[in-house]
Parts: sequence; C-alpha cells; structure tokens
Amino acid sequence: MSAILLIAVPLLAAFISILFKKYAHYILVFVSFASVFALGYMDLGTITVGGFNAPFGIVLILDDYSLIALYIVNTLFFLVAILNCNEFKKVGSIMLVALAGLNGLLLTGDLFNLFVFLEVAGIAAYLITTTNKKPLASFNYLIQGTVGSSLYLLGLILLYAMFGTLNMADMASSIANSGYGAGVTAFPFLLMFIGFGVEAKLLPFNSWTKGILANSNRLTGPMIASVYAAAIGFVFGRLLTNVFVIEDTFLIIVTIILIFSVVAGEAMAYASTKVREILLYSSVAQAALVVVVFMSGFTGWAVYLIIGNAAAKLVLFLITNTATKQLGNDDVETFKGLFVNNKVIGLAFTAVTLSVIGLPMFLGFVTKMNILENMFVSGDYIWPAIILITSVVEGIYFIRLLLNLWYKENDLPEVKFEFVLKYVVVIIAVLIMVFGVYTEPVQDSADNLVAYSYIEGGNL
Amino acid sequence: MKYVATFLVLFVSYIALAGIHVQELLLGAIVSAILTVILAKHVNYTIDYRFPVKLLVFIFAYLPLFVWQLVLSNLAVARIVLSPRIKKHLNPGFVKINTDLKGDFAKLTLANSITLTPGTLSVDIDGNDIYIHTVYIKGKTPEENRQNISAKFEKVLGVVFK
Amino acid sequence: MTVELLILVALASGILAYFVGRLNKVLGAVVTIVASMFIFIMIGYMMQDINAGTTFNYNAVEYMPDFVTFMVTYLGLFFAILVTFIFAMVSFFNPFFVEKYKYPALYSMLYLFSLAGVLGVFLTDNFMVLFFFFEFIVWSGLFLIPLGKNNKAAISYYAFSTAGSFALLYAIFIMFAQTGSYNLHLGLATVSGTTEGTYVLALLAFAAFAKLGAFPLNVWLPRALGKAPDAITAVFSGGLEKLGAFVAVLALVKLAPIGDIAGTLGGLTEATFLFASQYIVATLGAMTIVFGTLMAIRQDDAKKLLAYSSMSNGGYILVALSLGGTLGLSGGLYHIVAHALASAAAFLAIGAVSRVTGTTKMSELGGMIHKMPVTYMVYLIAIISMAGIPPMGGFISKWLIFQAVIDNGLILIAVAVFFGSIGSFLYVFRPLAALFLGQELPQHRDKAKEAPFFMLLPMLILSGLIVFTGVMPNIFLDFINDVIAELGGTGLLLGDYTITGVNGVLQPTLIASVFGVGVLIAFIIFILLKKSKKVGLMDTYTAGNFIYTEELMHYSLDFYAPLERLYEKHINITKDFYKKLENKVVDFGRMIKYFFFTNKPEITVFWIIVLIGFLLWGEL
Amino acid sequence: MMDIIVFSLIGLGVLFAVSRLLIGPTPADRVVSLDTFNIIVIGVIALLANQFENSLYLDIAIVYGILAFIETIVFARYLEGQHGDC
Amino acid sequence: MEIASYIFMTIGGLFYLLGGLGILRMPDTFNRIQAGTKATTLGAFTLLIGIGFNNPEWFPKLLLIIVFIAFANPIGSSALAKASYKSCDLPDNLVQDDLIDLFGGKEDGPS
Amino acid sequence: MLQYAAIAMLMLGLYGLLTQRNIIKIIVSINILEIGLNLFIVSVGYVEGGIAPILTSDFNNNGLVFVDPLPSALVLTAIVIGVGTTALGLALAKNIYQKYGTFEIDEMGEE
Amino acid sequence: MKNFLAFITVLVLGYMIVVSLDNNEAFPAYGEADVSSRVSQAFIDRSVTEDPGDIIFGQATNLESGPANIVTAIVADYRSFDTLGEVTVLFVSSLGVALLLGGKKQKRLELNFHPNFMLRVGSRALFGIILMTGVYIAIHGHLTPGGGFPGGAMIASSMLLLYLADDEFRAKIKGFKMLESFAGTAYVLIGLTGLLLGGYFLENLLDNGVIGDLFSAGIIPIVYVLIGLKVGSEISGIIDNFLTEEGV
Ligand code: NA
Ligand code: NA
Repeated sequence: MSAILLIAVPLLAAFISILFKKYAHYILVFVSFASVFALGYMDLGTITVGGFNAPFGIVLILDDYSLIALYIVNTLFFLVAILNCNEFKKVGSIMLVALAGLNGLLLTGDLFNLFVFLEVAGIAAYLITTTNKKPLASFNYLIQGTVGSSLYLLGLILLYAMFGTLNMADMASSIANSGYGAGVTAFPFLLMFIGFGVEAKLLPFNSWTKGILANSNRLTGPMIASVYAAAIGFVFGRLLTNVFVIEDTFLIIVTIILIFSVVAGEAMAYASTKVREILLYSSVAQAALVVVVFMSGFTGWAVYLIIGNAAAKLVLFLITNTATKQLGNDDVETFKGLFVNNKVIGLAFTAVTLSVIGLPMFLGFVTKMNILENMFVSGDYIWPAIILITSVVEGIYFIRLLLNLWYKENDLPEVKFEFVLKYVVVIIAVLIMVFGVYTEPVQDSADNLVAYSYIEGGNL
Repeated sequence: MKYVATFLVLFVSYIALAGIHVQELLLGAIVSAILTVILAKHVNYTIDYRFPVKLLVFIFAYLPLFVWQLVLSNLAVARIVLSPRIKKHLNPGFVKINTDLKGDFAKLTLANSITLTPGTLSVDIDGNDIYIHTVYIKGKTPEENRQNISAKFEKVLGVVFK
Repeated sequence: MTVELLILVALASGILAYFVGRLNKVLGAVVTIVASMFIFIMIGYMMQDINAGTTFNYNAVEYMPDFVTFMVTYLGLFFAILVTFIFAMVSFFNPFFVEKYKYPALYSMLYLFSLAGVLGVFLTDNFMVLFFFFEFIVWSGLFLIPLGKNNKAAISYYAFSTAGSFALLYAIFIMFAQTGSYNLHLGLATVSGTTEGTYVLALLAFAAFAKLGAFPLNVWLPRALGKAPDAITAVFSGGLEKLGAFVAVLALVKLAPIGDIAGTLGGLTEATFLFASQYIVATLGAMTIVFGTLMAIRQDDAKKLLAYSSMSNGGYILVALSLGGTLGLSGGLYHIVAHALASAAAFLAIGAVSRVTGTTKMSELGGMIHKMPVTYMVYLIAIISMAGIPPMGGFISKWLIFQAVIDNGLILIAVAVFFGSIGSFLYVFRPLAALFLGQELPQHRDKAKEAPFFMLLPMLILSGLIVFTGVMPNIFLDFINDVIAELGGTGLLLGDYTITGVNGVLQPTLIASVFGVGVLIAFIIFILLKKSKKVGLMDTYTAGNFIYTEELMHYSLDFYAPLERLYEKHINITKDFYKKLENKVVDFGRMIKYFFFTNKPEITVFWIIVLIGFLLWGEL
Repeated sequence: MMDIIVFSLIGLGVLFAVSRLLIGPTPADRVVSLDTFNIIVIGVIALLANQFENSLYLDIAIVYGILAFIETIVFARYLEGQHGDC
Repeated sequence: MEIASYIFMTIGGLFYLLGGLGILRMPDTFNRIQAGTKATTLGAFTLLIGIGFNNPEWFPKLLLIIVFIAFANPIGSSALAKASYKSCDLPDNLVQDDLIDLFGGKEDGPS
Repeated sequence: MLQYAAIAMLMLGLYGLLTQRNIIKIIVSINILEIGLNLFIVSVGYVEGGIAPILTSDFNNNGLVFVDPLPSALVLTAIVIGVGTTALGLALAKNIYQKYGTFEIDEMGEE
Repeated sequence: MKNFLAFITVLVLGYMIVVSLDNNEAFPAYGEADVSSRVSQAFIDRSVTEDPGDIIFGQATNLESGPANIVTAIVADYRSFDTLGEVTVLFVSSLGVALLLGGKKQKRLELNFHPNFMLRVGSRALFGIILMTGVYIAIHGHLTPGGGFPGGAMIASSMLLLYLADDEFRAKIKGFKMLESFAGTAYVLIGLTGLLLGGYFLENLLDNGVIGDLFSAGIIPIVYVLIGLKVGSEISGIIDNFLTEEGV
C-alpha cells in the first residue's frame, strides 16, 4: 500500500464529511483506526508524487523512522479520537484534516511541503483549541504559530536561494558539498529552528502553551501535549539529524535556548499549584530534552523519549482533564485524595509519572539511562549534569503531586472515570512498565535507529 | 428572456477576455450556459426583442452625447483645478432632482452619466429623486437644476430604456 | 540459592503479600515475616560458600540484559546479612501495625520490594545494577513513608535520596566513560588516583552523605524517621540508611588507597586530592556528629530524637571510614553493626509504646515502665549501646573509633567525637525518663499494656545481640577482618578475648563481666530493699486543689534548656538553607512564568528578534 | 520618448494622489485618493502590456481593476458605519 | 496609427495627472471625489484606446476594461460620497443640503 | 531594491507585532509581515532582464531568460495559506470581541 | 517610548539582516539568481523525467508537463501535492470560521446603514463580468498568469460584491458546501486515480496536447477549475459566516 493514502484518505474523508456533519465523528474514528491498521501494510521506501523524482518533485519518505513516528502518532490520535468523539462532534472534520496534516508532516521529504503540512496541522490545531472556549489564548497560539511558520519559510527560502533545492536530502548533500562554511547556513537554520521551536514549545517561543494547555479540555490537552508534541518532535528530529548544521554561534544560541527551556521548565512546574500547569511546564522541559538528544545524535533514544513522553502526557492530561471537568478546577488542593477511590486510574497515573521521572522498572528509566550513558561516552559531561539536576526538581514536584493525590483522609473528591478511559490508561501504563522491565526490544530497536541515517538512504 | 440576457452578458464577457477561437467559443458557451442556469434569477438582467434597436440608439445617440459631456466635464474640472484660487469657482451643495425614468438600470445609467459629467456627482437615488452633489449650484429650484444637470441624458435614455 | 533468585523471591512474595493483603491485611503482613526470614536465612547460608580471598561471581539468567551480573563479596555479604536481619526482625511488627495504614497491602508489598532492592545493591559487582536497585528502594520507600501520614517527609526523603542517587549515577558514568564497563571493582580501581577519581570520590561521598543523612544533607532524615510508620522507621534507621555506609565504604576505602591519611600526605600526587577530600569528609562527618547531637538534645518527640541520634551515628561511621587504617575500618564497620542493632531495637521499643498510646511525644507520655517492663529493658539496653557504654556493642565500636582518631592526631575531629559521646549520654536517657519513668498519664493508663509476644521476640533478639556484640565482639570482628582483607587492608589483631588497638588492649569480656556483676548487685539491692511507695498523680494536692503544671508531670521537660539557649538560633542552618534554595527555585519559576507565559505575542517576537540579532551580531 | 512623457505624466498624477493619501485628513479622503490611485495603476499595467508587447498584463489589469473596485466598496461600506469618526 | 496611439496615450496621461492634481487641490472630500472620478475615468478611456490603436487585437479586452471602469468608477464614487456624507462633518461652504431629507441628518437611509 | 523593500516590510510587520495591543492591528501586522515575506520570496527568484516564465506566441521557446518560476509558485501557496490564517484570526477576533467587548488586549484581563 | 525602542530594534535588525545577506557568499545578490543551478531549471526545460529538447510554443507536444505557464506547471503538476495541502488549509480555515461564527439559525447581519441605489443595482450589472473573469482565469491557469486560486478568489469576490451591495442577499450555503465537498473530493480522487492507474498519486494521466492550446496540459485545467470552485466556495462561505449572525 502506498503511504500517501495516509494523507489522501483522511483528506478525502474530511472533504466528504462536511456533507454528513452528523456522522463526521464516526468517520473520524473509523479513518483514524484504519490508518493505524493500514500501517502494517505500508511499503517502505520513497514515494514520489505525480511521478516526478526527487529532488524535483515532492517525495514522501517511509523509512523505519517515519514508520515508528506514524505508528505512535496515529495510535495516540486514534485513542484521543475515540475517547472524545461524542463530546466534540463539531470538530470531527477538522480532526480529519489534522490527521492528514500530521501524517503529511511525518512523511514528507520536502522542506516546503513540510511548511504546507505544518500549516495544515497548525491551523487544525488552532481550531481544535477553540473548544477550550478561550479565544484569546487560541488567538495567541495562532499568531505565534504563524510567526513561527513564517520564520521557517523565510529560512527555507534563504536556503533555496543559496542551494537551489527544496528536497531535504538534496539540501543536506548540497550544503555538505558546497564547500561553504557553516556560517552561511547559520541564519536560515536559526530561523527554521525558531519556527519549529514555537511549535515544539521551546522557551522563549512558547508563551502560547500556557493559555492552551492550562485551559485544556479532554480533547485539546492530549491532542496538543501528546499527539502534536510527538509529531513535532519526530519532524524536528528529522531536521536536526539530517538537515541542520549546528555550529559556532548558532550552537551557542541553541544550547542557551535548550538549557533555559529545561531549567526554567522544571522550575516553573515546581512553582505551580495547578495540575495542568505542572504537566504543561514539565512538557516544556521534556520537549527541549528531546531536541538535545536529537542534537547529540542519539536518534533511537530520542524516539523513545518522545514515545514515553507522549504516552505519559496522554494519560496524564486525559485523567487530569476528566477530573477537572467534574471538580471545576485543577488546583492540587482540589485534587487531593483523588486516587483514594479511583485506585486503577491512580495506579496508571502513578506508573506513567514514575516513568517520566525516570525511576527504575519503567520505560523512562531505560531511556534516561541510555541517553546519559551515550552522552558520557561521547564526552559530554555538561548535559548529563543538567539533566540529572533538573531531574531531581522534576521528581520532587511529581512525587509531591502523586502523594497529594494518593493521601488524604476526608472530603475525598468525587470523580467518575468511564470504562474506556480506564481501559486505555491502564494499557498504556502496563506497556510502559512491561518495556521498562523487558528492555531488550527497546534497546535493539533504539540501537538500530542510532545506526540508521536517512540521508544516505534518500531514495530508499 | 432573462436567461438570454444573462447568457449574453456572460458569454460576451468571456469572449472579450479569451479572444475569438474555436475552442474558446465552445468552452465559453458551455460555461456561460451552465452559469446562466444557476444565476439568471439572481442577477435580473432583462432584455426584449427590441434590444438590437435599443443598442444602436444607445451606441449612436447616447454614447456620443455622453463622451462629449465627459470631455466637457473634464475640461471644467481642469479649469477649476488649475486655477490658482480654487474657492471662487465653488458654490457646492447637495441638490435633489426628479427623474421620469423607470427601471433600475435606466436610473443607474442616468446616475452614472450625471456623475461623469460636469460638476455633479450622484450620491443616492430614492424613488424618483436623485440626490446630487454639485460643485457650483446655479439653479434656484429643483426644476432648474434638473434642466442643468440631467435633462439632456434623460431624453436619450428615455428612448433606450423604454 | 542464587542472588537473582532471591531477588525474584522477594519481588514475587511482595506481589503475593499484596494480593493476600487485599484479602486480609494481617495475613499479608505475615507474608512479609515469612519471606524476609527466609531471605535472611538464605543470605546466612551464603556464608558457607564464601572463603577468604575467594568470591563467586556469575551472570544472571538469559532473559535479563547481559550486563546484569551479581557477585557475592565479603563486603556485600556483611551489609546484606545485617540489613536483611533488620528487615526480618522488624517484619514481626508488621502484622500489628498494618491496621493503621491507609494501604496495608501496598505496605506489605513495598516492604518486600525494598528488601529485594537491598539484595540487589549489596550483592552485585555491577554499578548499573547497583544504581537500579538503589532507585528501586527510593521509590518503594517513598510510598512507605507517607503511610505514616506525612507527605512532606516523603518528599524530603525523595529529594535527598534522589540527589544522592544521581550523584552516584554521575560517578558511575564517569567510570563508565573511562572503562567502558559498569564493573564496580574495575571502575573504582581504574579511576583511583586519577583526577576523575577525585570527582568520583566527591560524588560518591555526596551519595553516601545523602543516604546517611549526614551534614549538610541531613534535613530529610529526622523528618522521614520522625514521621514514617513506626516499623518502617526501624528499617530505615537500622537498615536502609546503611546503603549510605556501603557507598561510603566504596568511596573512602575501595576508591581511596587504604592507609593512614597523615602518612601518605607527603607526595603531591593526584592522590593528594583524594586524601584532601577525605579530610573534608572526616570534617563533615564530625560536624554531623555535633549537629545531630545538638538537635537530638532539644527534641520533644522520642522518634525524632532517635532520628537525630541516627544522624549523629552516621557521622561516626563517616569519620571512621574516612580515617581508614585498621582501626578506622574496623571501628566504622563495627559501628555499622552496633548502631543498626541498637537503633532498630530502640525504634521498635518506641514503636511498641506508640502502638498502645498513639503518640511518641515525650510530653504526652510517662511511667510506661509499669505496664511495659520488657520494652523498657530493651530500650535501656539499646540506648546504653548508643551512648557507647560497656558492655554493649556501641562501646566497642566507639572505643575503636576514638583510638583511630587519636592515632591520626586529628584534634578537632577528636573533640567532636568526644562531644558526640557526651551528648549522647545527655539525650538518650531523656526518652527513657520521659516515656518509661515518671508519672503514668491518665489518658494512657487503661489502654497501655505490654506488647504481645511476637513483638517482644524480635526486640529481645535484638537486645540479646546488642549485649552479645559487646561481650563477644571477636566473632563479628573476625568476619569484619575478612571484609577488610578483601578491601586490601589489615584486620585487627584479635586474641581469644582481646582486641589489640594502638594504645592498648581491650578485653570486652572482662569489662562485660565487671558490669554484669555490678548490675547483678544493683538488682539484688532492688529486690531486697523495701519497695518505694508509688504515688499516683492525683495524690498531690495543694489547698485542696490538684496542681496541674507540665513540669510536675514531666521532669524531662526543658531538660537542657540552658544548653539549648546557647545554640537555638543557629541550629536550623541547613533547614533554612534548603528552604531558601526551594524558594529561589519557586521564585525563578514564577518569574519566568510572569515574563513569558502571558497571552502576549510580542514577548515571543521580542525574544526571536534578540536571538536573531545575537547570531547576526558577529557579521556586522 | 513618448513613453517617457506618458509615464512621467502618470507618475506625477500618482504622486499627487499619494500625497492626498498621506495627508488625509478624513478616512474618506484617503479612500478617494486610493481609488484614484488604483485607476491610475490599471492604466499603468495596460501601458506595461503595451511596452512589453505582452497581453498577459491586460489580464492582470482586469483583475486589479476588479479588486480595486471591491476594495473601494468595502471601504465605503465600512465608512458608512463609522458615525462621525473622522 | 502609432501617432494616434501616442496622442491618445498622452491625453490619457494628462487626465491622470489632472485627476491626481484634483484630488490634491480640491478643498473638500466631495469635490475631490468629483475631480478624481471624472479625470481618471476619461484618462483611462483614452489611454486604453491609445493602447488599442497600437495593438488592435487587444481591443475586445480593452473594451471590457473600459466598460467595467465606466460602471465601476461612478458607482464607487457615489458609494464613497454617501459614506463620506454619513461619517464625516460636512464642509462648511455648502450652500444647499437636500440630502438631509434622505439621510435624516446622519441617520438611516433608504433601500 | 525589491529585496530591501521586502525586508523593510518584514521589519514593519515585526514592529507591529512588538507594539500593537489591538488584536485587529496584530492581524494586520502579521499580514504585513507575510506580504514582506512573499515579496522576499519573489525577489529571490528575480533574474536581471528575465521575463515572466510563461510561454506565449510572442515569447515562444524555453531558451529565453526567465525569472525563477519556483519562488512564484511557492508564493502562490504562501499567499493562500496566509489568507486562511487571516480568516481564522478574524473569526477569533470576532469571538474575542463577543466575549470581552473590546479588541484591546490590555482591557481584557488575564484569562 | 516603547514604540521608539521597538522601532530602533527592528531598524537595527533589518540592517543586520541586510548586511548579513550581503556578506553571505552563498546568497545571490538581487537579480543575480542562477536559475540554471536550481531545480527550477528542470521545470523550465520540462526535463525532470526526460529531456525533450527545445520547446516551441504551439508546437511541442506531450511534454511531461503541459502548461505554457511554467508557474502553473509547478503549482499544479510538479508540486501539485503542495497545492492539495494549500487547498486543505483553506478548507480547514473555512470550516473553522464556520465553527467559530456559526450559530444555530442564521440571518444576515443587521446593519443600520444600507447601500445606496447605484451600488445595489450596479453591482448586479458588474457581477457577471467579475464572475466570468474568475472563470476565465481559472480555466486559463495553464496559459496565462492566474489559475485556480486567483480565479476562485474572483468568484468569491463577485459573491462578496453581492453581499456588500445588498443587505438582504444571502447565497445558498448548502450549495457552497456541496460544491466545496465535491471539488475537494474530486481533487483527491483524481490523485488516487493517478495512483491506481499510473502508480503515482496525482499523476497526469491525460494527454498533454500541444503546449499553448486551451485543451492541453492534461488534468491540470481540470484540477485548476476544481481548485477555483473549491476556493471560490470556501471564501464565499467564509464571507457568509462573517456577514451573518444568529437569529431567526
Ligand atoms: Na504563515
Ligand atoms: Na500552489
């Protein structure tokens, strides 16, 4: 099967669904499920559109990397869709477009096509966030996203002016063979980095995240913090490893941005007293960490970092937003003792949290240890120190949160979680634990991805 | 008949743009036909069997008059604009004049003609009253104004849009 | 039985305990007794397989990642036996306490999980495995502490433990970068004497300090031990805290070459830094002793008091290990044993009291000796040992440590060590007086009764051992000599009944006999002489009114008020420091939030411009 | 030569129109000058077509003219609603 | 033919100039509209016809543009005039104001 | 020249985004920024003396000097995307106005 | 003051960017772009798949991409996938506007000012010309500048004119929806047909004809007309949403 169907079919469904508004959400669930299912039958390789070969035409690339990315994003998307399809019927068609956009982002091997899909996915995201009923926050997201993608486009055009191509692989090899120093590309790459930095929630370009995630609902929270975060992470990773050349001043700037994001993200989470704020600031730090790991070249582990994070944020935001809706607000004080009568939910929440912190027996531990090990081996002693120190802070606020949610005597909050939700979060938690203990497949696949570089296989 | 009118307007527009060529004529006709079916009742273009005659009158009687008036009006404007002391040429105001023309399109043409001729600018039409901004009001009564401003067009247009 | 099988048993029985515990709380707790006793016995069996100079090492079964290896060494076994024993003893208390917990089944499970972690830490030659179990203990311990209904204590525990763990991890990775392997022995040997070695020492010392609750990483210890469930307190103090001691041994003994500090300081090699670091460690250890003592003196809560005593004793261990040498090592290792036994016994005794009275506050207790004489005896023996008075184990270890300090000529540290000893006289007897002696309080009079047999049993075993370690220390010192030999040092010269130190020969048995005779005489006098009249609380009237003042009922109240006044202003220096640190983090987080996270796109745009400008600056 | 004359005449016209656009003072004044400017631009585009001998520019002129007209209408409709807002 | 073309084009240019000048010099909005509309309309007509002389095959297209302008320009102007009347203070040199009947000062209009 | 103008417009857009607190004006700023960007894209493809990349009966072979057609194509796409974003921004602005009764961000208070 | 600082800031930034680009050895100066070193040279030569030699307007047949307008060849053929994406952007925007502004029952926005007579009548007269211009532009996208997007925009403009010129006017939204859905669906289906029959999504399966003919360039005019319809209906929908409000 051609991977292009992953984009075409949701689009087709979206175009048709506006005539059948009442059934749009069913179409959505069906299509997103079909996407996950169909991934098993996709042929790996480079797909040309319209019959024009790279670097002239637009190509899509389905390799191990994008396949994993597609599996993760589509599965998470499906889960979010099925859990929310009844509550948010209105955005069914928009969600279909979002699915097409995300799949396009993950598949495309063309820098300008990436911009187009960034906008498709972005606009769908702005719209999905309007279900928060906070139009000002959505507006802010829209403006910042547009500024970001405009900067990306400007950087891209500068690169085109210099190297005359839009294809990622061709661009990378043109730059490598051009004989110019990295100084030539620093400015365009910085622009593109910032462009993605906005979407990837890196400080200081992420002021939209608070308005969106701190007011999120059951749809927007998991959608933005989990599905979109994963997709953007994967795409950013592809650019970072295969296209960008980060050296000299640019490297200094990027390092400052990343250190700032990690440190400030954890500090902000620490200083927060609302559950969703804690989660969202933690996401900021995690997103920066993903970028760091990609930049360090540990693709496989960056992928697992994304996976672990996305799965965790899905569970955390689902549970938090379900509870918030029923309790009225998300102050930790209100949430106190939430798990006393919701032990299953509580265990799942705890498991994924411990995984995010990186405690043993969970997937997060395996990922973190391997990242640190690889960093040390490559002679990097600074980032591990930063990661470990901020991990302590991260651990403290998450543990504080967990203990608050588990231990309270009287006046327990009354929250009902529906069966499907329980089912989903428990499965994710169990998977995180299973792969935290049975680490061999994780280790192997991550090592494979480290060895794998997609530039060489531009035409797989 | 409004279908014919609509079709003609669309088709002529298309051909004016695309040029005369077999493929274009064919495609233009098809497209115009389709759009005519969809749009005819919205646009209200009307036409009758006397159209060719009216067209001739319009072209050979009205247009020369109009162009002449247009040139005159521009010369008048030039005189004002180029004079060192503009204010003395001005005696502006809004006047109301009456028209006998019936039909929206007739009134529109009249109004546009008034706009493009010396010293006058139609602002709105209400029923049979045309409201006009005048650079230099000469007449004292509405009838005087009408004579000054619109009478010559009305005669011709009365024939065209009968 | 192999180590990984034992670990599996511990984990499996933990899960079993959980499910049994869901059905019946008490039954779940019984599972912990059976399992931890079994594991202790199995570990004891390992003694048979180990001979001086030979250790056995093996890869674990295939389903695990291939770097997972276990190894039984004298050092590991020494710690493993001690800690599993404490776990086994404390487990007898579990059935009597689970009722009080919010999640009793969870308690049983995590208890055994912690035990599994202990085995993993001590019985491996692989740093990654060690770290894994280190962290495993952290998060199982983490959920045990708040069962005592205090989240703050658990969070402090987590914060410091994790900081320690991560320091350990960083050290592990430094060694890994040098050797390409996680082998513990290889790693330590490789970096020893190099610049990396100094970093590793500092990091490992940090980890040890964090686990031991030593100054300046001491804030969590009193909180956690003071607020954790009673039984768990004993495990933490007697057992888990010793993880820190283990790391300290790795850092101060295995990593740094064994020898007297003063002797090797001459040559300015890389190793000099190591020794300088050891001085720092010794100094901090001494400060730990002093601070722990001063804090213990002013506590009202008996558990907290003992917690500070634990902290202070951790200081002794650090001082001893950092001094190195035969005396230092023997003293340190022996003190580990002595303190483990004594503090477990003391905490269990307090726990037994708290079980019937519901409090551990000295101001709310009194006269328990009448209802709980056996518990009183156990507590008495434990604190005698803690204070380092013959004929208990604590005396032997302190004697060795004193000798080592004096031998090294470290005057200030010697002063601190002596101060700690005198201070412990001052504070350990306060709970004795406050809890067990004095007036029986009306609110506890009816409920209080002696603990049941299965609680007394472990307490009695422990006090027996405390006495035994004081009377017949050579049996233990013999094993410690093996440990020291394995570490590459020389053990103590042991006669049948004598210990040869630098400044003389100690004859513990003789001393014990003298004390035994003294006690016997005192007991006979107590029996023979006329009983003192017991005066009830309500018998004291003045002008027909009962005079109620706290002082009347508690002569232990404000015991050392004049002394406290000397330092009360300065004593919270570490607590304040961490409080300020936390506030700084919070302030920083709030500031960033305030500046960046508003619905104002211009902030984002501004920073984008700044960053672009920064990049382009160089091209102007 | 002739081209230069025509273009400079038109250029002056544009200059005047734009001056009024900048001076105002009322929004209506600005819209009027913008409208004038647009019609001049149509002529300029047509002149370019003549200059380059390329009829494609006429298409552009038509589209520009249409858009300019609609723009004027939009502004006019907008201004109508702005009571006394000058 | 070419000469005719250039004459027309120059005249067109002149009217454009006149339009610009009118816009600039006229003292109030309505007079500016008047000057601008008339001059530019005629300017566009002559200019386009001039171009048509040069390229006869373009005549249909040019004619379409002329027709469009002939309609669009006055319509736009009248709409603007109405808008200006309703939104702004009237110039103080008005000698007569019949429109006040229609718009009731500033209030609603017909249709 | 065109390139400088493009960069100037980009900067003007950024200036607007930095200073404007009215959401409509912010949308306008974004649009100015995008126009500048689009101009820049086109400028990148400009070739001195190049003609529009369209074959006609007058310019009838591919050996002529054309400007780079690809940036023009990209601009078409970028423009349409900009239109979509702007429409959405305006719709959000209308929603915001309904909720707060103002377009000024400073008058809305924190969400 | 804030404004002044901001002004200085962007001034400095702009200056820096200009200097940086001037100093950048890889970035071509304005007007000196080297098209032959760019991928677009292959689009001009239509030589992505094979080299057709010299291309003469009105003569060359069966090129890999048929439009005489090379920009159109790129937009609707070489990079047609981008265009599908951009159509999607517009689609989702119009959905979004409807989501944000659409209430239950809709009626025209009630304004207290009305268009004047000339505008009301005149716009109907002009409507035909504008509409036809849009159609013409969309149909001739492969021959002249323009194409589906400008064409669609013109179509929508003609609708906008009617909306502006008549307070009562409302187009049939249901019809827009149908058109929008039909055009989008057809576009994707054409792409899928290419995939099914030719092996590539959006492959041009029809005869490309003689370059410069109206009936040439295979599916491109069809695609462009679909785009024109889709864009026209979408923008019209957006306009309608902005000019309507909740009410009976
Ligand atoms: Na954009
Ligand atoms: Na396009």
